[in-house]
Amino acid sequence: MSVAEPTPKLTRKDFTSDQEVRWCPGCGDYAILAAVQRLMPDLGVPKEDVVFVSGIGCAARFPYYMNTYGFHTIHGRAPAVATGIKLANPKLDIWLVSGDGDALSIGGNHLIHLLRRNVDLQMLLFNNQIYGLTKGQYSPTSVLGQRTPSSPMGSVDPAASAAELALGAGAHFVARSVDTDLKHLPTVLTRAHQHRGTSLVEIFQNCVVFNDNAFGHFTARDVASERQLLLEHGKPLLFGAARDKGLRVRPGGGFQLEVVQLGEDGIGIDDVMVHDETDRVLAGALAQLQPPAFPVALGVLYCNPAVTTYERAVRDQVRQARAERGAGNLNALIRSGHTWKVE
Amino acid sequence: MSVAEPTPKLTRKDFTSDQEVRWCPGCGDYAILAAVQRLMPDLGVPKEDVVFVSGIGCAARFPYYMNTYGFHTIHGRAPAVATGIKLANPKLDIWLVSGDGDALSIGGNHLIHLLRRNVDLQMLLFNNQIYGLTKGQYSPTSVLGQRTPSSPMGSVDPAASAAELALGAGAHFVARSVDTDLKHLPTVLTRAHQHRGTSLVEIFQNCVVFNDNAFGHFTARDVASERQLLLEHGKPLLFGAARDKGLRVRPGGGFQLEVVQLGEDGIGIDDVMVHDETDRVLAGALAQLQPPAFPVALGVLYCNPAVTTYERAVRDQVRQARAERGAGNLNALIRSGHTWKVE
Amino acid sequence: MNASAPSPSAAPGPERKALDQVVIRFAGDSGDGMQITGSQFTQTTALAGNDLATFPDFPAEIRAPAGTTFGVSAFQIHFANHDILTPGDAPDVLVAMNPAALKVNLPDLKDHGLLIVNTGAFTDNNLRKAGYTSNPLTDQSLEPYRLMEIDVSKLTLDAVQHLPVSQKESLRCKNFWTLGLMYWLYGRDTAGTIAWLRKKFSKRPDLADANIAAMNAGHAYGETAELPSEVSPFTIDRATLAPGEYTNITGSLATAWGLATGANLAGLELVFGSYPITPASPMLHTLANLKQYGVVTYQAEDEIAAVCAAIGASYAGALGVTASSGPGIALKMEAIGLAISTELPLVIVNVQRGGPSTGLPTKTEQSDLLQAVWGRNGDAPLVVLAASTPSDCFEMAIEAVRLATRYMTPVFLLTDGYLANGAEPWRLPDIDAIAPFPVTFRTEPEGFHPFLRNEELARNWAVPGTVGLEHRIGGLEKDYASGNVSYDDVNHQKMTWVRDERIRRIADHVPEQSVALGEDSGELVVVGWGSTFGAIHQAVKNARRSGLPVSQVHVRYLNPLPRNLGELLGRFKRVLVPEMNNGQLVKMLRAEYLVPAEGLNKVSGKPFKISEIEQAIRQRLES
Amino acid sequence: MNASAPSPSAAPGPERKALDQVVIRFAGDSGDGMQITGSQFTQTTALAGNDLATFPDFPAEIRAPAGTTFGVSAFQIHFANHDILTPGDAPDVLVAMNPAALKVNLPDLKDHGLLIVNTGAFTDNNLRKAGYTSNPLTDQSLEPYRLMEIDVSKLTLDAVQHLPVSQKESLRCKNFWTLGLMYWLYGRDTAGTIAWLRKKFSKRPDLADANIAAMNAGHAYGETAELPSEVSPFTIDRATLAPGEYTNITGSLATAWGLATGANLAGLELVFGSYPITPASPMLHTLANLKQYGVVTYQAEDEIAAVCAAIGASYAGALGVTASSGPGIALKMEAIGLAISTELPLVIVNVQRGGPSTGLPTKTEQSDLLQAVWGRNGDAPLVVLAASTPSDCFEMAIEAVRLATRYMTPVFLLTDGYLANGAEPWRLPDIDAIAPFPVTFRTEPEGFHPFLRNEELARNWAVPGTVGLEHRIGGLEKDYASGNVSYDDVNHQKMTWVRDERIRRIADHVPEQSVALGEDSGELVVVGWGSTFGAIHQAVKNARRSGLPVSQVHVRYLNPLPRNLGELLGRFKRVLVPEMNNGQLVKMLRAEYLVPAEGLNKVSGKPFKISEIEQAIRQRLES
Ligand SMILES: Cc1ncc(C[n+]2csc(CCOP(=O)(O)OP(=O)(O)O)c2C)c(N)n1
Ligand SMILES: Cc1ncc(C[n+]2csc(CCOP(=O)(O)OP(=O)(O)O)c2C)c(N)n1
Ligand code: SF4
Ligand code: SF4
Ligand SMILES: [Mg+2]
Ligand SMILES: [Mg+2]
Repeated sequence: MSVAEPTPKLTRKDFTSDQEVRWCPGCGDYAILAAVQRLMPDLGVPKEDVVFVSGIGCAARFPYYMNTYGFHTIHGRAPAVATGIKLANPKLDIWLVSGDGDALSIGGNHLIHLLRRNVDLQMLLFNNQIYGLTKGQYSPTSVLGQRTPSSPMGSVDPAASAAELALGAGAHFVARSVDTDLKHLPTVLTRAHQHRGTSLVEIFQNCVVFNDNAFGHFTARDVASERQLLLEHGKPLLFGAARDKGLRVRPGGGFQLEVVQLGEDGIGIDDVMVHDETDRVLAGALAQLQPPAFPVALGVLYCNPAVTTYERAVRDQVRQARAERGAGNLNALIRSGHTWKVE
Repeated sequence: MSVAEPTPKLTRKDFTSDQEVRWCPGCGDYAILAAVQRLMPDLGVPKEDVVFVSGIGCAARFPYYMNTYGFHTIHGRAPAVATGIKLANPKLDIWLVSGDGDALSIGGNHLIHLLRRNVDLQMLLFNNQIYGLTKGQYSPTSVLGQRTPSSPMGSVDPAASAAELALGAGAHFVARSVDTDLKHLPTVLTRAHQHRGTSLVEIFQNCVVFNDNAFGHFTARDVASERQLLLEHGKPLLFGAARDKGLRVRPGGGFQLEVVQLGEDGIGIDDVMVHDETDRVLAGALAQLQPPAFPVALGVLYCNPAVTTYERAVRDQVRQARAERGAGNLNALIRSGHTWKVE
Repeated sequence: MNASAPSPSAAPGPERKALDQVVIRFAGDSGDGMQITGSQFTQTTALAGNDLATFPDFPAEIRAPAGTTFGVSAFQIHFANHDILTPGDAPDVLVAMNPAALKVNLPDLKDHGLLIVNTGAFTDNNLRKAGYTSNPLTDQSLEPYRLMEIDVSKLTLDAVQHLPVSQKESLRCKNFWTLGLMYWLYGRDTAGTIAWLRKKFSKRPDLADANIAAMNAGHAYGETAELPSEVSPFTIDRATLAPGEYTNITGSLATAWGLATGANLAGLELVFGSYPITPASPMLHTLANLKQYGVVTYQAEDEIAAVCAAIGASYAGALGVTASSGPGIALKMEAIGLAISTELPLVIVNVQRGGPSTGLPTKTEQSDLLQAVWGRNGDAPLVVLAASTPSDCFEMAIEAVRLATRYMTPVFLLTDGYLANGAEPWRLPDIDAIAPFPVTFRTEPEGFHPFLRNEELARNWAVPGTVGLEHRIGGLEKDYASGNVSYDDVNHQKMTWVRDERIRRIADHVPEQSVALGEDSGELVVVGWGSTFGAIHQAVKNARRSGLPVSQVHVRYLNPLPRNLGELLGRFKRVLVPEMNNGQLVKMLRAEYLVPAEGLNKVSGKPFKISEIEQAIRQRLES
Repeated sequence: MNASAPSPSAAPGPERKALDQVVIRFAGDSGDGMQITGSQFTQTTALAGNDLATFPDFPAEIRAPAGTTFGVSAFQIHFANHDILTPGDAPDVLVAMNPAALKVNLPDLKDHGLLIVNTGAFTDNNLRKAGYTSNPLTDQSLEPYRLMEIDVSKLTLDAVQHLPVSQKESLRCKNFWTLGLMYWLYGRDTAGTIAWLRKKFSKRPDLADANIAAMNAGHAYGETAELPSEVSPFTIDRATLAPGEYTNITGSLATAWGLATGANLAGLELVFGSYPITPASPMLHTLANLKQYGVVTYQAEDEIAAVCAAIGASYAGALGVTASSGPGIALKMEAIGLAISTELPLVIVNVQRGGPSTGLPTKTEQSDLLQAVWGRNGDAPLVVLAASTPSDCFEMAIEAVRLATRYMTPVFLLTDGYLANGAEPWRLPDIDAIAPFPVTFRTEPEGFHPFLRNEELARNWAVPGTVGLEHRIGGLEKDYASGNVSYDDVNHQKMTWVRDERIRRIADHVPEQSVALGEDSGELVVVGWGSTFGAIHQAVKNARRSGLPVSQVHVRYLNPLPRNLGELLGRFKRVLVPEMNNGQLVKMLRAEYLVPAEGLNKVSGKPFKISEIEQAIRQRLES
């Protein structure tokens, strides 16, 4: 659809809409918006080919602030709308933006089917472990026992893990990052954009009003290096300020990971497991890691592109049908059954 | 609710309703119905405390044939209705019956949230890899490329795995069996019933009309022992007619399983991995196994009961509230804010 | 609709009695192949040049247990040497393949009607399953009818015994034996069905042979057997029809083809998002085969995803269409609100079925009209159309696409199970002669905003990929002047007005309401909508023939209603509104025009009989 | 509703001017705490014995950026020495905490109204953000008003500077400074608010101190500052009210309490399935705290699961209730069809908000009436009730439970954002004096089937766990005589009739329609429903005072409509139907009674002004 013209390199401003941003001061959404606006020019996609699609929630206001095409749909349904957009025009570069409630509560079914079908788009899941826009009820990712207006004695719903669910649903790309991590987030987003198929990026996002500091226990500057496992494909699973801690499979036959201290008990770097982002079982094990016993795995947990994407497979059949049967002729179509003539 | 009376041991007939069964002759649903009706007396639950809840589909007609309480609800929503039933009366013994379309397509979201919340009930997922009642369209579990009325050139949707999805959703009990396996199915159902929390049992069920023999490649008598891995907790992962094949973790650090031949290359029984049904990562790996390279894992893939169940946690809070605040007095309640008197 | 064709090779045999019309019902077990029998007979009848209408009626179960009454499947066909519009009130001929089929269908058979019974299925066991305490074949209860007892099962086995097919497969051929007999009875040629069988069983020629052998045997039986004296073979002349090429079409097929044609006329690709449901699924199946026509079908995870994908597709510049029935339509309402709010084209086909809830999935009903018009949160107006006959589904589907794209609005197209499954001869139009209505997307950035409107209040359609028109839309209220989110009170009032007015004004651009039959004023007008057209038409015709002052008005545009409708109805003393629901259009007409319209309501899962409407007309005019 | 209370400790100071009533609007940034200011003022006013009504109005964003017009939050209170029913058409006093608040709210201020402006916020930046090109404080544009310019920001900082709170926290106290001033102006006691602050900030006593200091400073400012000559402090006598105990109640609270009370009267536990949505969530929050009252709340994954869980709970013998707004209600329709088909009790509370689609989440509207009555697939009748005032929500919630359990039917209870958030004094009933309506479950196996009915056509309720009553229900059509699945045509007709008739007959057991004001026949009747009660009542009262022949009828039972309603309306020459929608009840009345009712429609997200209705009345009677 886009008119082919050599586009001059765009800037962040080109991707900034004229609408005033309406999030609470201090909200993590601002940092993510800035990161995305800054990143877009580097991705080199003409901005008329970019579409941000969202559901409902604070996060879902995101499209209004991007000077691209945008569709603020209804609660939980952005994956379905985006699938339709992509089917109609596979050339568009689609970014889904969704909150933990939008994506995992009301929209859970569309999410798992999107991942299974592997529609080529990036889905950014802003996980603030709370319903922001409706004023602070617990969400599917809220920690068990969280007290909120709808769970005054503590929530009794065990928390969902977006990454584990995605892997179980058949996702081909699962990654995680942190709203204010100016270095890490763009890298992960770039990887997500490169991946052909549905790329799920869970972004831990601080809701300063209703769930402030929910991620401080692993994002705060003083603990980050001890509590974050920054994944890199082909590199050992090391963490700690001195990068002297690692993960390995607990000896004895099972599938459990354990933390080891390099240099202790004769443990060397070779004992540490190496990250293989194409290993789905490993990705599942990494997704399960929880502080304080383990660090939180960030970065690309899993990336294993499928042979094709959903919309390509659909379009391939259209092409094949055209090739085999020729472009359709409607007059012939309606005459394709038994017909007879009356003179 | 049930009147306490010493119940004489019931028989299959007691659990058979007076309604004529309306499935196609030869449908796998008959075998499952018979297995369940035969099993019920052994479970020892008074039949007035048993409720079968279903959605819509061929499978979902199940409740009509059980002489217990039954609710044939709407497409995909049985988990939600069942949750409400259980919240209202936790004493009831609830069996959900659902098809692959009902549970994994339209009902996917309720399924994952049911599993996450861990409502105490048994969910039987009759997977025939097809939409039976609507005449044979492909379902989320249909194999990629399957030709059906709605996918004349082959479906382009990669198949979902019920077990993997369930594990990703946070399930505490995941098992599999086969419709006509008269020995295996009741054992698995009994385990499911014993488990406190949501027990998901995927039953491979033959739709003789629209997807005949979809599971023959591992259920047919002549291949079954080579293609089925019957799991037993604490026992080595052996299969084959001579039980001379096993699974182990591929040496080299990753998380991949491989098939080994006992007696070859010095492989002995000790090299074979032992099934640990409390290991979630292992369960995920087992769920992924696919013929022809691997056998299909049947039996209890995962069983790791949570501390509590959803309805118990809810009811505990009610009890706690009553204990702390006393039984509610409505006259006091409406006077609990600022009030004033007019004489 | 009407048809006539080159006369078939006349069957030999005894003198044939000429008839004007016949209604035949084939009834048997779900597994007996009655639907195939019926549609083959239909095909052949169409080729023989009769006008016809059909009514398939089958259970919700795929293959209910053999022999039970709830497992009975039936197919009724009405054919004539003149224009007909309904499958007939009551069969002249009933073919009952087993006791259950007899039990369920006999009450409908005309007195002295021809009853053909497969005695081979009248076993004690089958009689018991059907709930007979005594055998109707022997207890005189069938005396009012002209009974032909034939052991079709045995005769079929005899006919195919020389062929290499199993006993089970042989028995399955008995519907073709019956078909053969009926072909002989009505002087039909078997050639078409033979060709069809050869094609269908191209991979199992043995089965083709067996079925053909059975059919030939049935045909031969008619020629040679001693028929009861009262049974003689018939002939029915072809109907005189407008010249042209005809095909026999179901509403499902016509709707699917109409949508594809509409998208083509609009110059758009069609993205059809759907989730299987009875009786809407056949449209999905048809469209899934039309990829080379620029049709993409998407079997979504549920109805919500289906409609949302259609909305997404429209946003991206294709024509988004979704279809469903009953509970599936209810699920789409929230998202349809989004399409209304974002003013995107969208066609929603509702193949209505018996409700409420899961209701009667395979039965017909018209009970979703008010839901279509008003069943959303907020003031959420859209266009509602209804098709009147199977072939009208084609026209109305095109009209739905035209209105959706021209006015940037969701359009509900209401059909029903009866239209979808029923068939009639359709004179094939020349697609190239239909005026196209190509969509013009906005491309000019100057002065653009997404909710800029033309004189018809339709907003401009700017699709992603267009340079310089980057914009955001959504379900929050929008500022009239900029399209940006607005919570302003005056603006909301204005936008509510615009949404409503845009739809209202469409009445200025669609045909005024015509009178289908009779004068445009008088004592009584019968106002219908949807699939009741045929029954009402025939009833009004009958009543007029006997001199009663009654007219017929049939509404295809239900929202907005035709602008002259109120005035037209006002010229009649009484307004009678037959509907297959508990009274829905009647409410709309009363509310809109304050006319004292009365309902005639049938909610039984079955279409109206002509006589039911005729009787109501007589009652009104004679009271 | 009415209230009067022991007079507060009169404030010292200058002579106070006695007033009958005042309307004050507090307006500021979302972060300025205007809702808290408003509700504290409300609380104190209630304790002072005035009658009152409030109208909070806030943006959909949690904390929209400071200084923008769309981030403005407002709270209007109307209080008087007599009966009042609305928050007032136009404020007498406007408190504007910043330029944006001034910009948005000034158009509503009465001519010569008192305008209090926080000059501290009138920075260039804020003026620009509000879209002012010149400073209204200096450009004479405020001349029509009595302007009080106060640098509230600075005075607040001064007042709390001695306290150990940060600058940011200090500034946040400015709403309490303003509140102090207003308390002084209207002679109110600050004690209640002081107590409230101490409690609220029990863990941050420093913040309590700061807010109290700010409030005292504002109060003192009134006493000491030189007020403009035209501004004098006021006093408003208490209203004379029925004796009793009163509390100030919002519709949300009243509905939640009413549901809990209803369940208690029915002898059932309440299972409340809900998914958060504005403006329905406060009910969930309230009920989540009532566990000791036999209330279980369930925050489901979506609205569909919420209503399904409620249905499951009813099936199991509890009272299933669900609540939502806007798009959330649309999503529930399919499942409500199941409850209709299975004839289970269910209460659905719809706190209506601006539509269509996501619409105006925090604004009020009445546009879901037709959806409630007709918005499902199939003929799917249920009971629809509407509450008229915040405290009426309590009564109607009980009534909803009563009807649901007695007639085994889903009941829609319609409220709206205005009722839910608005507050009024409520004379507390004695719960023990309300007649209970205990449910009797079926326990007798003899002759039982699940769809066995009593003389009111309600089926018997047999709950799992009961010995000998094992049975199956579902959404397929059921046989009238056995409750088993049936696809029979005659049976479906009968069941459709039963479902409809059962609901219709409820009209025989609910109060007949009364006339709220005026004669029961005449020139003009104004017919309303829901939250428009107060505005219509006052408008009709005003019109009648000036001698106009107009009456008021307010409908609380919307389906079935009261059995005398048609006859009643027929006795009036004209029927005017004001609604906060594009015309919905008016359609129902016209359809049902063929009365030439005309609509008066306001769809702006804001409630009617009395004057708007009054003017319409005058127009009708003078034309
Ligand atoms: C159908 C529907 N149900 C409920 C809502 C109300 N609602 C709006 S946003 C939201 C949840 C927001 O949470 P999340 O998705 O985590 O986004 P956040 O605000 O935290 O960014 C809800 C329940 C709605 N708009 N539509
Ligand atoms: C809301 C809704 N959508 C669609 C349908 C139609 N429908 C009935 S059963 C079914 C799928 C059946 O497949 P599955 O759950 O696998 O059950 P099976 O028939 O194979 O046992 C569908 C799509 C429906 N009844 N309701
Ligand atoms: S409520 Fe929370 S998530 Fe929403 S804008 Fe405010 S800080 Fe951000
Ligand atoms: S269609 Fe398939 S699943 Fe359904 S009853 Fe028949 S054989 Fe069983
Ligand atoms: Mg969130
Ligand atoms: Mg299935």
